[in-house]
Amino acid sequence: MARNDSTTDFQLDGPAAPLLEVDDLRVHFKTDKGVVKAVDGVSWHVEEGETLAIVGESGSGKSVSAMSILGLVPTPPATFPSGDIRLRGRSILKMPEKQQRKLRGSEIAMIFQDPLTALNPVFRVGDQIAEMIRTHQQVTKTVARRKVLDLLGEVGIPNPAVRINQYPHEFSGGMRQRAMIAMALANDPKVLLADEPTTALDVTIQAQIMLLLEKLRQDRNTAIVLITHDLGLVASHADRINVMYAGRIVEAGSCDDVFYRPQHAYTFGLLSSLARMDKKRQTRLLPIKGVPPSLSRVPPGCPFHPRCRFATEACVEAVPTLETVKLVDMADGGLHRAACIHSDQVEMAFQERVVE
Amino acid sequence: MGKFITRRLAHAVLVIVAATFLIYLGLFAIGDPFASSGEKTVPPEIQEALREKFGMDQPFFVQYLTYLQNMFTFDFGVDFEQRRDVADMLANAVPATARLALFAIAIEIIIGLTAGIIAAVSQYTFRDVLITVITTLGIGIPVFVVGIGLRAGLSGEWIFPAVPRSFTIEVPWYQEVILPAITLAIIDAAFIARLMRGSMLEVMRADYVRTARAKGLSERKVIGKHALRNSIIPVVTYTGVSLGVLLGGALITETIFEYQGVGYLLVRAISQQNAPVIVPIVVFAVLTFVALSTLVDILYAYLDPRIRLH
Amino acid sequence: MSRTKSVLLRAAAGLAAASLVLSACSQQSNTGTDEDSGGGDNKPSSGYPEVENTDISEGKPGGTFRLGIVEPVAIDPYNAQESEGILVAAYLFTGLTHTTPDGETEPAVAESWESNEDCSEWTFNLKTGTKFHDGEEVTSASFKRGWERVVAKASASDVAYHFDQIEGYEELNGGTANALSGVDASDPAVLKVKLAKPSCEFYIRTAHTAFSPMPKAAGAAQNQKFNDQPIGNGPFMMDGPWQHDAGIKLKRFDDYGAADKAYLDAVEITILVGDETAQQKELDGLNNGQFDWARIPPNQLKTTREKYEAQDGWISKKTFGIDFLLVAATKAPMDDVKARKAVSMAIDRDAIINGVFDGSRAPATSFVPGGFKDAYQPDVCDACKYDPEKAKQLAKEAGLTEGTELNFQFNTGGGHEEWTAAVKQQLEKNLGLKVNYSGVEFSDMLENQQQPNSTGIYRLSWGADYATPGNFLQPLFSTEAIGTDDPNAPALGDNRGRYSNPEFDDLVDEATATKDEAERTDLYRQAEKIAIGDDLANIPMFERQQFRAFDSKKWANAGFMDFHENPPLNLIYQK
Amino acid sequence: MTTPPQSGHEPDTQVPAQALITQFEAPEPLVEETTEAPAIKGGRRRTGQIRDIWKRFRRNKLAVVGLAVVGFLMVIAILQPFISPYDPMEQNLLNTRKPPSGNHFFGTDILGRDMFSGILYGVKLAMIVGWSVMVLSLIVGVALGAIAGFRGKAVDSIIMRVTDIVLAFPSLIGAILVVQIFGNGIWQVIIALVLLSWPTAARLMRGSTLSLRESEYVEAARSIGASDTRIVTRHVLPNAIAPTLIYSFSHIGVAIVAMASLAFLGIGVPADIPEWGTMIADAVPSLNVEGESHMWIFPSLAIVVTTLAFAFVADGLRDSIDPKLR
Amino acid sequence: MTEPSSASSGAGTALGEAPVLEVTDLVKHFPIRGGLMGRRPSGFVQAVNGISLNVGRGQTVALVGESGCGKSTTARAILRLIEPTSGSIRLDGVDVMSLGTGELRRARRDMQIVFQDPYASLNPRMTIRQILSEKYQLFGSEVTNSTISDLLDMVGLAEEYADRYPHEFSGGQRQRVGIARAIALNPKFVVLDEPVSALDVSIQAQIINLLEDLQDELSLTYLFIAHDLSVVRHIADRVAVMYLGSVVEIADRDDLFDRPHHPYTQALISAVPIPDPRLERQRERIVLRGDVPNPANPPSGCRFRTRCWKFEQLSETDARRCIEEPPPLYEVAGNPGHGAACHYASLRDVVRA
Repeated sequence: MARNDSTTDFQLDGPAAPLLEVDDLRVHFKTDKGVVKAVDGVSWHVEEGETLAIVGESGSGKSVSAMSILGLVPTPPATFPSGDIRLRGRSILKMPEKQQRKLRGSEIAMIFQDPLTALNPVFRVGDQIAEMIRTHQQVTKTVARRKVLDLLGEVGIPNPAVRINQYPHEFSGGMRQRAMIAMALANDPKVLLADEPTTALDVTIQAQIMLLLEKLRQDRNTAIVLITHDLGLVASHADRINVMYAGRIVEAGSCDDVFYRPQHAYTFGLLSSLARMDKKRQTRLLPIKGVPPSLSRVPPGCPFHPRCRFATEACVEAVPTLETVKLVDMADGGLHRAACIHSDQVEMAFQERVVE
Repeated sequence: MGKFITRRLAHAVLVIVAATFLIYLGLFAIGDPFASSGEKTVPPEIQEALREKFGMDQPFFVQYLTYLQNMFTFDFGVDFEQRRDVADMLANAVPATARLALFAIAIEIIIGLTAGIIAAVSQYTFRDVLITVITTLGIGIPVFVVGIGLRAGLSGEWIFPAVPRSFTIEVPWYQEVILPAITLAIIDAAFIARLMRGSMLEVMRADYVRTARAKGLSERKVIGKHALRNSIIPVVTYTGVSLGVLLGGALITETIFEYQGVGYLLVRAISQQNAPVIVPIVVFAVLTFVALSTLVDILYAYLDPRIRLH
Repeated sequence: MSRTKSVLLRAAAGLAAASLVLSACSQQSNTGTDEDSGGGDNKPSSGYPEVENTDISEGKPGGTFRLGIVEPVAIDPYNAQESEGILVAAYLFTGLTHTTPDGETEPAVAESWESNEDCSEWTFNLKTGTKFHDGEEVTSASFKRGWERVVAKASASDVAYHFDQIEGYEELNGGTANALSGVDASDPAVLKVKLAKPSCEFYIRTAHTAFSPMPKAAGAAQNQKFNDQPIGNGPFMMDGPWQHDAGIKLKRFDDYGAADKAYLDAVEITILVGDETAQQKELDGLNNGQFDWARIPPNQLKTTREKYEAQDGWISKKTFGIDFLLVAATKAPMDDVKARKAVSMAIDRDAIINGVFDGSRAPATSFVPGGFKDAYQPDVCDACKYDPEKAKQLAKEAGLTEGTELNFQFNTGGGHEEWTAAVKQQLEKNLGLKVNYSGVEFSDMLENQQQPNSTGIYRLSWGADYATPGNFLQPLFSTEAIGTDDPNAPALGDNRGRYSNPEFDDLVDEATATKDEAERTDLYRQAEKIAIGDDLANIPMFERQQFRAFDSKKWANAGFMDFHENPPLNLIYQK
Repeated sequence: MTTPPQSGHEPDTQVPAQALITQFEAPEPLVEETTEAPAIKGGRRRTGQIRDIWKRFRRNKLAVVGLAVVGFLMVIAILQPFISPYDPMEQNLLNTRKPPSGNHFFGTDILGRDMFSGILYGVKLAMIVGWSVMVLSLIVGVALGAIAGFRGKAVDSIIMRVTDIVLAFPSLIGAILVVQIFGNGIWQVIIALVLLSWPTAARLMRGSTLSLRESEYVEAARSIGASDTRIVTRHVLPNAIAPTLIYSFSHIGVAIVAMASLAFLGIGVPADIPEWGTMIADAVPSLNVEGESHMWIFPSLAIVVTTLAFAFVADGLRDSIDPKLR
Repeated sequence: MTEPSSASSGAGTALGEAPVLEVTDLVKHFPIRGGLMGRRPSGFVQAVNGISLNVGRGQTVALVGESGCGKSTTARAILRLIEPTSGSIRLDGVDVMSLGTGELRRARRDMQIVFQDPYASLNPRMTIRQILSEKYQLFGSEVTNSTISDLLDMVGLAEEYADRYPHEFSGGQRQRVGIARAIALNPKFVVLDEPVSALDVSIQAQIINLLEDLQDELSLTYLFIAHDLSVVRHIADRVAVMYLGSVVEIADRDDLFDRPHHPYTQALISAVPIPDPRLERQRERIVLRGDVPNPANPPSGCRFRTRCWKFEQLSETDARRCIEEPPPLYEVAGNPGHGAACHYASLRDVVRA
């Protein structure tokens, strides 16, 4: 496991800048109904060989921050009121478009939720991967094709010589995602953004794909940003976790910290509402009431307060900031931060429940 | 793919047989091509002679089958008015119509595609709004209004020879073709622009375009390769069908500009109630239209590999 | 029978071009008859004044004459029928006789002709040594060949009926014989014809292009190659085949022998597409120096007349046709002569002419048109004058009251919508009739007229096939021409109004059997007096009048129309 | 068979970014999850959908203008007998081809008929034909499309083969053929246009019926024991009809132009009726004659304004009734 | 290894009481249209291939499997929303297969379904009240003032929302409406077709709780279709695992999760991640090779063999049995309620190790 090799979480005076750093990023959309604050002041970073998970429900803004990194959020209607994205200290957002493009697909690559729609239906799979190579490397078609064959083999696609000439619709779901991964790896990127990479797949296929990603991370020391709503997946694959709610990070910490000592009421809610396969029948699940808010009308104060069992008057007054709640905790270190003024109660309640 | 083509062709043949039957039934069985028409009165004995001569005294089905058989050997029968082979008349009109159609299609594709792509890429800008307004006007205005407006406003010595010249003086073909072609192209170009804009916008929202961007491709490549190849499919379909319609004769435009193509031939035949000419031209139009539609479907399958499997 | 080319887009043009094949009897020269026409009437015509024919002069060979026409049905005489086709056919071929612009019959290939007493046997003496364009000599056999070619069943010619008087016509046309038994060509220089239905006017018929001689090369009637490039014996020959929808080129035939040779080197006939705009194009072409001769669109008569009259390039002439209202004369409400006269007098022809035809036509006051100088009886129709008061009076007497229903049909597509609509309005306004006005297909209208229960009035026009006044009277008013004796059976003849007057019938029969022209003409005048003056069996509307403009700076002898309303190509020469 | 162009459905014109945004909008419920007191009283919600459509429609300014024009035209059509200054058929042969003046706002035509009155009459004609064609082809198309889609099998095959055959005719040629067979007259023209437009309506209807037939709420209706009739009338039709309705509406303008085209060619429309296409055809010989251009300009304007108005409204409707259809 | 059990080996009713639902040898084949005109079927998709299943009163039986395994088809075939190809279905003693159209419609009162997609399963043009009243109208029951409000109350919605349209509700709320529709008029048996898989994590628990409460209150019998094993473990009493149209293993819940015998069940369970990092670090995944075969052309013998991790380890002779002989559902030795369709089934703990 790569977990223990990861650099310490927050080096205030470390010499090397983080591999990829998102700093106070805000992404707003202007719509008829008002400003949708899809991402509202989000900061995180990821290092080589590390898996960072960004967890949240649909509409929490978890994909948008990743897409901003690759310049996939169209402006207008999107605006970036604040924030920066840095790759090894170089600001991506401030780069000229041409330079940004050079990073896309070579330094930072992305795989998407639905591999069927993410591949262009009218081009051969092999050509689409070759295009990725030839966009960033000066190689001949023949060389690119040989490289594609190698990649297809590496991601476990049987019979690559045949598959290279097929169209996406001739691939099964799992194979398509493998092809997407092959494409993403074509230029040996430092960072791989994986946006719900297995949501559209069956659980046995999911296991195949996750195994593949895990192997690639180890072999190539790639940093993986895993965006998902599936806490199970996070538990088995993430080194660190950012929990997002309504466009903000509400809790961030190491995997074990977040799962065993949640500090935010929302994280608590998520964990308590989950049915678990490893447990005999719980008497009752503990759901979060209500539904996630619309991002154009985020409640004042703590956005979670209308659904929160711990909420008090104070929660409405101000937006709680992401505070460090536990310094280096658990074995794997790192800061544990949460944006909740009732984190003590939350942890207490959680421990009680676990004991139950 | 082979199976798909076979099935598509079989379908086309069925449709053609049924349609020709309807045409034949409609015009030959109901109307009598030899009856007095216009201001021409035909004595009964001559009507009788004509009927016998052209096999119209046979039972209906025999007539139809003979007709069908002749049609497939490009024998479209005889115009009873001038006693000319209709195939001969078509031999003059079809190339003229084809020239007009191809010219018009070329203009509309160039203008339509460019405008559509520009509008889609610069969505919400002034350019987009302008193009949208123009295309709406283009689609909304009937072709004969466009044609008449152009003819009234633009015809002159060199664009459209308003003053007839002795037939021995050679008139460059483009002089005759340019105004009708523009007339036809205006509306279709507007439609193509809209179609292109819409389908481009839809495609630009597709995940694979996002993938293409994520690959670090230049915007030119994203649009010009990934988006265009997919969004052009409906335009190809439309253009093909439109070509099918035009090759069957642009009735109104050819009439306005007195362009001697299939459409004008048909309009003249209709005004003369000349069924022996009407039927083959309509059959020809349907044939062309169905053939082009079939071709378009096959082309569609070529452009979109997903269709090929079926 | 007249045939107006169907009009593409409904044009306001009215009568566009009609084929009129008629002939007159006298053999007087072209000049000198003009004084009788037009001017001599008491009542000034509201049409444009006719232009006098200029004297024909001698010229020198040379020049190419250019004009535009619409696509003809055929230029091969076997099926040439409308003025465009006849324009070409008549100059490619020369028949036994020839009709002058004034409707007179003069010798052509036939030097002379005579008939027996009862006009059942005719003998034509031919000029010898005249040739076809391919060098073949024109003999009596050439005529027999040509005529049989038209009549033969396999030809299915539209104009075969012109031969119906000849013995053996029915057998050949019906397919039971191979030859026209009544025609004898045993002597190459003499053509003998036996008629099954005797007629003293037969020689007039032979001027029709259908009676043209044919060379051996002609072959069967349906013969695309010959149809498109006929070999004739006329003053001009084809210069290359007919280019359909494009043009026809003629060149002078230098071995022409039937009459004087033509002066023109060549004629370029451009085929104009778009029937409704053809006249406009002809005029545009003339104005721009592309053409030498043009018809005039109705809405530009005034300006064109002003321009070309000044340079002696203006032609205005009454010709041989009439527009009229067919009346179902045996059925109420039009079975009363007063009703017919009331309707006629309630129509303001002058207003319609001014409104619809820009003042270019003349109101008809007779049925036999003014083209027939001798037979013409202006004002024979006393009820053709507009008099709403009198009309009301007569209507009352005839029992036509407010709301009486009157059927009025016209045929669509012939450009008759406007003026018939005007007639309808005037009848409603002046007589208070309830006019059931409807436009139908021509064939439907004819069928409707034939029905025993048809009532009311129908628009029709008539141009006789031959230049004889009788052709305006016998087919339309004689009892025989009803085509049936049974009042409950369809009227199959042309007298679909079913007017019947024994006195009229006798006069017409007598005229046909009269060899003397003057006598014959007089009999016709008496007959017209009865049918139109007294009984008003049909209601005359307008006389046919034609206008042309030409390039008078370049051309001489072009100031008149031939009998078919075309330029006299055999006479025109370059100035 | 490929659908002919005039029935072509406009593809999506939504923004890529909107997809991104709707992702954040979608889960917003108007109703709070908990059983707290509702913010809005129930009861008036029935009109909610129409109100929503109207709200979306109002945003499209061209569509609103179009709607106003269509309304105005409808009023003219109804009031035509009362507001025409002249009888549109009355001729005045002494006053033909006169340019516009105080007496004749749009001048007079070749028969001296008042063109203003004629154009007003043309409005009535256009409205009658446009709406009749829409309603009739909608009825026929919806009925046959729904039957084909819902019953499937042989019935479906037959209906679809018939549409194939009809659609094999280029539309104008098809209309001409039908008119040739049925003869002239406004109703004949309407029948011809309906005969040619129902197949597209039926295909759209069949398509949406087919997809709805498999939809979960139809299955749900079946699961609670609803009969086929009930399923079709209550569950399939109301939901399946939107695309067909939009097509039929956008077909009004097409029908009006088609009638004018036929009339322009001198086919179908009786010659003495003031119809825009006929008027324009009448004016063709006057195209280049000075002082007579009013004869083609006014009817041309009338037809352009009418078709554009309907086109704008149809566009607006499409976007507002079913945003997914854009 | 045990002897092949009878068809009733699927029976899971511990009590002597007759099961509410008895399904025997249910088969559903879909024809594949082909040929020039698409008239004659060119093959069959064997969606459901002989399934037997009993559900006792008040019980929840879960049917789990990956997409395309035929679980939803089975559910619909049981309700005759899809006409089964063959087999017998008895609901509370009534032979459902023999019912005529009208009888079947009336019988639907007792057999209901909740659908997966809360957005698609409610008619968008009908208000909640109309949607819910329809059932009463269809079965001739009176709808009083309180009928709808009571029903809404039961699923945790306020009456005030009755006159709104589905699009005004969130997914969870719609699913409540769907449940209300199903439980109205007290059916004997309800199919829950993936009722929570389209919902957000935080909402799933609400619906699961609701379903459990309703079951207790109304003593409902559930057939729960799911692919999410975590939820199944929580809600089901008995679980049947499907692969390519057949049940490969069936057992009481804890028995199945703690003592799975079929290699597929084992792989499936092992593939499900558990939200517990430490546990996850210990677990060993069985990763299956390849994809599910095309159901129109399934492998011979044991249908799972092409992906079976155990098959790979077998000797050639042993493997032949898997290729030639379709394994019947054996009763696992010493466990009467537990069946597995594998020639070489053996216990393996995959939840924790």
